[in-house]
Amino acid sequence: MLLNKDKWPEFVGRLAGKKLLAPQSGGDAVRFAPVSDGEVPMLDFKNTRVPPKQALFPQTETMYRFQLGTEEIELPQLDEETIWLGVRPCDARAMAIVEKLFRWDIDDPYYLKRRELTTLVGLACNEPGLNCFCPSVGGGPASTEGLDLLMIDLDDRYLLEAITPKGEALLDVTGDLLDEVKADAVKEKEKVVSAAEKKIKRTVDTEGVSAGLPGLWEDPLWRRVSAACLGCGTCTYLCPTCHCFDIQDETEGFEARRCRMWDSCMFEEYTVHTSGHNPRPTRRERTRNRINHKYSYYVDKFAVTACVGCGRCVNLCPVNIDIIEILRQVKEAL
Amino acid sequence: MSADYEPNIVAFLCNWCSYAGADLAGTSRVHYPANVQVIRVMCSGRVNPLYVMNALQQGADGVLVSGCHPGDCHYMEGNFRARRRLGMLKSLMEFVGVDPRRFHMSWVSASEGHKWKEVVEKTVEDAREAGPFEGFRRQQIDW
Amino acid sequence: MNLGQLRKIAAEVVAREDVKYLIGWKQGSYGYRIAPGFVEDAAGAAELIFSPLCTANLATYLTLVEKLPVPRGQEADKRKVALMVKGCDSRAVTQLLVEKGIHRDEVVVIGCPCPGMVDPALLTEKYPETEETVEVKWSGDGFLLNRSGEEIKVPRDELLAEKCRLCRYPNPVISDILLGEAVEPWELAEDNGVAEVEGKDVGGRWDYWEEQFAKCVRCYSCRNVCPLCYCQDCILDRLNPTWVNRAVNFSENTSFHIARAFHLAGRCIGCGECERVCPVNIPLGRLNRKLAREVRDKYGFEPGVDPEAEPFQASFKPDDPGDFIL
Amino acid sequence: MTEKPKVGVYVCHCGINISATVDVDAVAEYAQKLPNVVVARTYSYMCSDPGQSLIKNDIRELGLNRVVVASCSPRMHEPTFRKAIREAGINPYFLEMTNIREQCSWVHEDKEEGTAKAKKLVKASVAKARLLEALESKEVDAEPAALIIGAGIAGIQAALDIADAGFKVYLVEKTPSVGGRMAQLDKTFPTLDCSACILTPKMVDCASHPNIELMSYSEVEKVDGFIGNFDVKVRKKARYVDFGKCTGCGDCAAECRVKDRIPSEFDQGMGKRSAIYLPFPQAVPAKYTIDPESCLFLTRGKCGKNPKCQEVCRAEAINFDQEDEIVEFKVGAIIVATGFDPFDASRKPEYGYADYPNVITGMEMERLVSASGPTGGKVKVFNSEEEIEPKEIAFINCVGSRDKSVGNEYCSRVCCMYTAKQAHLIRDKIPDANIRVYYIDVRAFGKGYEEFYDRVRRENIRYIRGNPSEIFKRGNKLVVKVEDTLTATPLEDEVDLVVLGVGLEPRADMRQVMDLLRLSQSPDRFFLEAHPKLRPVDTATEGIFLAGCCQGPKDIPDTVAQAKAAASSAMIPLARGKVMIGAQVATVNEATCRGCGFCVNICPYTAIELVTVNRFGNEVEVARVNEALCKGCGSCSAACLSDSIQPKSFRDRQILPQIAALGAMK
Amino acid sequence: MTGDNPYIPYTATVEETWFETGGERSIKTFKVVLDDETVRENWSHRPGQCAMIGVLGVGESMISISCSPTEGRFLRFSVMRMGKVTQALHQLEPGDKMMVRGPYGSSFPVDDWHGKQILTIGGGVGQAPLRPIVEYVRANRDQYAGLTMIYGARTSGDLCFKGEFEEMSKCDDLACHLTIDVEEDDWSHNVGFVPQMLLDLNPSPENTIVITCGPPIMIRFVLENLKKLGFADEQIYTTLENRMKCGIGKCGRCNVGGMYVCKDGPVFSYAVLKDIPEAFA
Ligand SMILES: Cc1cc2nc3c(=O)[nH]c(=O)nc-3n(C[C@H](O)[C@H](O)[C@H](O)COP(=O)(O)OP(=O)(O)OC[C@H]3O[C@@H](n4cnc5c(N)ncnc54)[C@H](O)[C@@H]3O)c2cc1C
Ligand SMILES: Cc1cc2nc3c(=O)[nH]c(=O)nc-3n(C[C@H](O)[C@H](O)[C@H](O)COP(=O)(O)OP(=O)(O)OC[C@H]3O[C@@H](n4cnc5c(N)ncnc54)[C@H](O)[C@@H]3O)c2cc1C
Ligand code: SF4
Ligand code: SF4
Ligand code: SF4
Ligand code: SF4
Ligand code: SF4
Ligand code: SF4
Repeated sequence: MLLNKDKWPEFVGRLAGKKLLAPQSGGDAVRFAPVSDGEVPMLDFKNTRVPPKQALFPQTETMYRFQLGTEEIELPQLDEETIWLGVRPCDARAMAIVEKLFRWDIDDPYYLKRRELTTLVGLACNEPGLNCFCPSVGGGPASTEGLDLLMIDLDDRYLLEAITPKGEALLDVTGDLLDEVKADAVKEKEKVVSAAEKKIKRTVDTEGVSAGLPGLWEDPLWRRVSAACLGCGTCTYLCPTCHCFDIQDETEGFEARRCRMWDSCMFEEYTVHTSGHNPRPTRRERTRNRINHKYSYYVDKFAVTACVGCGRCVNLCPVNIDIIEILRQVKEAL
Repeated sequence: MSADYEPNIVAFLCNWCSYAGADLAGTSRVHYPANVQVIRVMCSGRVNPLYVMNALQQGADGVLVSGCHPGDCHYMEGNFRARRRLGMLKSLMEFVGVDPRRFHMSWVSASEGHKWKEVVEKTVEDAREAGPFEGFRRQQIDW
Repeated sequence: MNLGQLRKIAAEVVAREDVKYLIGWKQGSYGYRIAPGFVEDAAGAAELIFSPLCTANLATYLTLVEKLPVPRGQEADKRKVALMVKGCDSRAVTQLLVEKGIHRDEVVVIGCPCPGMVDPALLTEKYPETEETVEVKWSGDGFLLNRSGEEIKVPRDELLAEKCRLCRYPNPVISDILLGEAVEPWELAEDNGVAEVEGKDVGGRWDYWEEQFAKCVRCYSCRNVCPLCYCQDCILDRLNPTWVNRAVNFSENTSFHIARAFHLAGRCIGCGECERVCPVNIPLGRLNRKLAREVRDKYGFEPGVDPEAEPFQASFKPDDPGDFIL
Repeated sequence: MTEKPKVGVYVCHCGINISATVDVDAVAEYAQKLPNVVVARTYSYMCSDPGQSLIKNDIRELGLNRVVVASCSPRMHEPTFRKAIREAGINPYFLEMTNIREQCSWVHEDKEEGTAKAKKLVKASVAKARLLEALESKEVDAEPAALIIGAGIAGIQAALDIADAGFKVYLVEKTPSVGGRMAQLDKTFPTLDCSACILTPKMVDCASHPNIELMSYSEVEKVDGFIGNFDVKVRKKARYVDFGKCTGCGDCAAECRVKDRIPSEFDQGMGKRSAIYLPFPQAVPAKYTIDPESCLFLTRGKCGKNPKCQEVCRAEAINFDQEDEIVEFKVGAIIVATGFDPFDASRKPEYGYADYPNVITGMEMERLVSASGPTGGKVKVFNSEEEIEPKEIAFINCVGSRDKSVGNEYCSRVCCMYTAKQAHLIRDKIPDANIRVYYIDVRAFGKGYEEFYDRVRRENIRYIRGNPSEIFKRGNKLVVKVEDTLTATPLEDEVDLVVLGVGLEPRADMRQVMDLLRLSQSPDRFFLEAHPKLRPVDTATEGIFLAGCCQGPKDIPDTVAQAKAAASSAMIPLARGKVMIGAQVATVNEATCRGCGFCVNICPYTAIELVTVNRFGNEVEVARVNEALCKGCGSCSAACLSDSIQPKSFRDRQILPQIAALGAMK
Repeated sequence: MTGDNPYIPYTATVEETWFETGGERSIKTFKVVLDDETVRENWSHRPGQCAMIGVLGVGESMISISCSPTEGRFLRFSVMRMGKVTQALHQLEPGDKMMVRGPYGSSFPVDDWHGKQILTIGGGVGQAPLRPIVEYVRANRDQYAGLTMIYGARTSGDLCFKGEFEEMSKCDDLACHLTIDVEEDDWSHNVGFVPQMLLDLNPSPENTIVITCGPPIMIRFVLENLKKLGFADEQIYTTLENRMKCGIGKCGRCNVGGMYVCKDGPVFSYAVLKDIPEAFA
């Protein structure tokens, strides 16, 4: 369906009643924030610093509450339906990829419940960022995986493609604002998408990486690429596919909760045994694990790379540890 | 802010001067508001400035740290050290937007029961004016 | 500075028996990026550069090395680390010496007098980053960009990094080898950032920081990059006792930032790294600079200039200000 | 702490002292519900025997391992309850007291408010009590011996007192003889006793006392350890004279090739001595010493054909091969009595001390009037070339004291009086002299001092109030330029002799002693006492005491009084034979300590040092606390960024829950 | 959601506790019974599996279940006091509540081992996951050819389950070999390190399965020595103890290479483990 941009405010208005989040620029860093009633978010940004993985995997999630001294456990209410507007295809793909893990073997109730309650409305990238390399890892600027609805900006109108019933439901409630898609729009879409793909410059050939990584276990490249690492959480916290978490009990007087929060395999403490022994004692092992996890272990387990090429870790690593560059070096070493 | 709002104040007192001064206020039956709860430490120098932050976060509306007058410290210089640290903390908190009326420091000697009363009154009054400090509360968050 | 000289000296230094490696700056993987370079041989030395993009403070690596258990019968490697420093970085080294984070005989300090760095954010805003590497140089009273062969001259004021506008020590305060000529310190700019916050009333300041702190994802980059945050076990993510819960929300974030800023009072040397690395652009420098100014104005103390100084937080003067005391 | 905390809470009525304003039953009822609380009770007087028994029974019967007593101030009864629970078999430090009397019932009127506050306080106490740890105070043996550094009158007196009490004393004196400054004095105010007459017997006693090991011409090199257990290392400097053989006959000095060429320290450089010398006739020990700096043989390797002294010494005591000797011993207490230096008058160039021979200091005057002095007690000065007996004599007070320009703001306390004394002595020797004293204020505060001052003034000695601005030479006379501030008249006073009433200053080499013993200075640069009023002879370090002028200027009576005080304080651990090491001390978590040394700088008792430890093959520095020195103030802890050093019983992990308890409930 | 929320623990009551060893890092054993009857009936674990046990308000720790399902409808945990959680656990006394979720992880394939000779080699608290095998084999004696146990610790005070060995040594086809690192008075068993004792006993690899568990350094040398004795990788089993939070393969930190110790482990055959580079880091 097509939505004329002048009807955009009305379209957004129709979504009222559910919690709506969209990218907004706070200072110079764009981030997802709740849209208040009557506000019309403009989707004129590249991508948010912090990925929308928080939609399904909040940075801190209360798993359950209890009173100290009792064993009665109370679960949090998870029932608010939310719509995330303007999710980039890579980030949506990431959510689909992570979902595989949260569904594997034992279901993770929190992630899946949130997925159920959340409608992800995507926006294809007409202007990919400098470090976007989604095509190298199986995605693309208009990829639909993980989305409920995809919007493609065709200058004066949006092309809306429902991917799931949830997406269709959205089109239903806004049907009167939409026009049928005609051939020109389809053509235009193709043009826009292929133009976008062409704008992606920093690509890397990942062929054979997954199979080859185990053989590079002791390769000197790991020391080289990790020497400058600060061991901060930037690359992992901001990565849409990173999903590790820590579980902690927090108390306040007699009130307490058990909650989980993002954790990062780049932190030294992450793997330290209580005895003080650390199986990944230096940044070399930690960096190696991060790359292996994304490009090898995850592929082995779920047949998909746990990197969607969003480029965040490249953009934001304070010391220019550049996954694209690492992959190039891996390729070279193969 | 409700009219009958009673601020909750946590005070850190050094064992040798201020705690003794507060005891003296008691022995002299000096009356003062009941809003101040005292935590006894050996020296005002023991007070980690982050206690102040922590107390505010954990539900205090005001914090008081009190020690011996300069030169009277039982451990010679603990109060000088407290003064520097807490002075810095005060500047920082003000800069971050914590109402300066929420944090006070005082010198109260073992013979100053009356001064203790005044300090308590001032601290309570200031915290009352500043109002409940809900913004920073730990238990309020995402619970 | 003459790159040839830099590389030659670097090669000489790494060739020394008693030097483990040298840490300097090298061209990054694309665009304006600069990467820390760990140089062990002449080939590595040939990659070193010093340009207006070398903002990173490499002193942090002095304390970041993991000390792995040394196998029985072996000796710990006690060779020195050579480090390239700008003025601000050298203050970090000095402060580390004061705090015994390192010892003088463990480092070879290669000083680079610094005419001022470019603010990468301002730069990309004006001249968007490209996948090709871009060379930036000092040229007269400004910066010279070489973008795909095209030379662009930009006046210094347009791009100068904030920390450099406020820098009092463009020349290294400590060094074993000094590269090039000392630069003339320049006139200090007003600290508009701090002034902006100070201009607000107490409530306004709280609102301002609430907005900022709420953004924080607690990636700990700001702490990890800080050359003076080198505790083995930082209290900000310690569990027993817990000062700051690991939950990420405004309340805990505020504690985190108050504690971090406080820990750096009288220690922060103003290299601006925390602010640079923050992925969500929290103006952390304002907190640190505010405290640094208090420390300077009220206590007459400047960290990181005298390796023999008593640490600010571990000293006092009988006449320290006490006007706030009841 | 592995066991599960089982807390008993005991709320005291204190008659009606508490129960009138606090509903104690409600508090106990509330406490009963707190986590880990096994029992909560009230009683009319908790501190009474039945009250204590209540607690003790519960400990035995209910297996309590933590006790919270909510009653009066811990400053009152903490020891009582500690003792009680120890008797019942649990560690005395498993006690937490809640002050609901002095800081609650007595200061609040409203019973509801009082009760609410008491509940909160109890809650906080329970929160902390759960986390208390068992502590042991240790007792260690104390060495029954004392070290005294400096053998002026202070050191001598302290040594005699301690030795008389039956303890061993090591008395270490830097110079070849004991006696200090007092030995240089002629007569002493206000009684005008002859200094030598009252001092010499004490000096001799000192040398002959069986309990005193006198080490003259020696210096302390190193002191380690803590009260009761100091390890001391002393360097006995080579005298080049065999101590056992020398009879003190003096033949050597009489024959020395540089005889009468070396300025005598004792005579303030006005008299001369040989390279081998006895500092003064009454010196103790009466043994000769070769000054290695002026001895020809020792400096040039050659003294005539053979060193003269060696030739003449019939006892064959001269031994040029002698070397410094190091002796080590252990003591339980240390007294520092290193005295003072007179102010160096050349630091006030306007008085021309360095330029004019007839401008002298009070110290020089002492030697000049002394019958054993360089002039045999005749007061004469060089006025340019000729030696004259001065008739016009001016004294100037407060030279180098009460003077910011030289950094000495303090009053030296003896100058007014010794000036008066010297004026009097001169009046005796030169009855027709014209004597005036320029002063700012006259301070005659001691016993008999004002009377003495009055007497001197009546001896036709003029006191002119004014602080001379300059002294210069006019012909054969010195001109003192001054304004008489009482009459506001500027004066130019022509005199033959100016005596500068120089003040007292810390010893030039006191830094060494400070480093040796890790002592501190007060703003006047003398050694800092632990408390200016209540512990004036103690230092911050337990077991180290101060006596005499090293702590601040004082006269002989005060010096002796302080020496006796220091002696009696030092004897406490020696007499007990044991010292207690506090239990509530700081400890370091070496795993997290980053070795920054902040704590080392902070600890006022120098209880912390950095040590190098091996962490899996890597050398790292960490802080370590000497428990015997630590007083548990916790100041170190508040400065430790990584929270690695913590005072026991006041650890962060004990205090933070207390804060949480007080904050959480409104 | 409670029912199918895998993060929600069951409550259990501590029935009995005792200390196996003393000292700073003491080991305390808990015998606990799940409170809910259905849960108790449905609970089934196999030797080698573990459970997340904890105290509400403090946290959870992964602990091996140190009893065999054949012993009865209760659970046993032997917990070494290490940090925050284990300290809180140590404070539990009979009657107190413990939170338990599980059982988690892989188990020893005891049913595939029928007819074989079983050799367990344990060190310190590493005996905890081995004990269920011993008990299981004892309960199903007829199905196994025999059992040899080698168990060592630094001192006799550091040996777990001491009381049980006496009884065990009485069974004729169960061999129980104890060793401690250094000589002690009143010690009648072997003195020396576990790997050396293994060499000394010189067990035949034939028809034998070896299970070893203990500190990393011991495991390393035991593996070396087993090779020397001619054991094949497939005959050797061990367990790993990586740090973990969720226990169900979500939280990420326990991986060795592509394996999650909580799901694919903690029991691994050496044949699998030897190719995982991180396993012996
Ligand atoms: C000019 C003048 C006149 C005075 N007249 C009077 C008077 O009439 N009446 C009166 O009451 N007071 C008088 N006083 C004051 C009197 O001199 C002092 O009170 C007294 O001498 C102080 O004794 P003390 O033992 O403290 O110090 P000191 O006499 O200075 O003795 C200190 C001793 O310690 C030794 N020593 C120093 N450092 C070391 C070291 N590192 N190791 C070993 N030994 C060391 C010194 O060699 C010396 O022997 C006068 C003072 C002056 C300056
Ligand atoms: C499969 C398996 C079986 C185990 N079996 C036993 C056993 O039978 N007996 C026994 O005494 N110990 C066993 N352990 C080790 C035990 O889990 C840790 O000693 C314990 O978690 C330490 O927790 P703590 O809170 O006391 O320590 P802290 O250091 O305070 O730990 C803090 C947090 O880190 C986590 N953590 C730290 N180290 C580990 C670790 N090694 N594994 C998991 N989480 C960790 C804890 O969950 C806790 O929340 C086993 C571990 C695993 C993985
Ligand atoms: S790779 Fe970069 S972002 Fe990631 S931890 Fe290292 S320094 Fe931080
Ligand atoms: S690894 Fe980097 S590029 Fe890949 S998805 Fe994560 S943040 Fe994006
Ligand atoms: S770098 Fe920024 S986001 Fe990360 S912890 Fe620091 S302030 Fe927070
Ligand atoms: S924030 Fe404080 S505790 Fe943490 S690393 Fe920095 S200085 Fe150390
Ligand atoms: S202050 Fe703390 S970190 Fe620094 S040396 Fe002392 S104990 Fe160690
Ligand atoms: S507690 Fe006080 S006395 Fe003890 S080591 Fe710390 S600073 Fe020194």
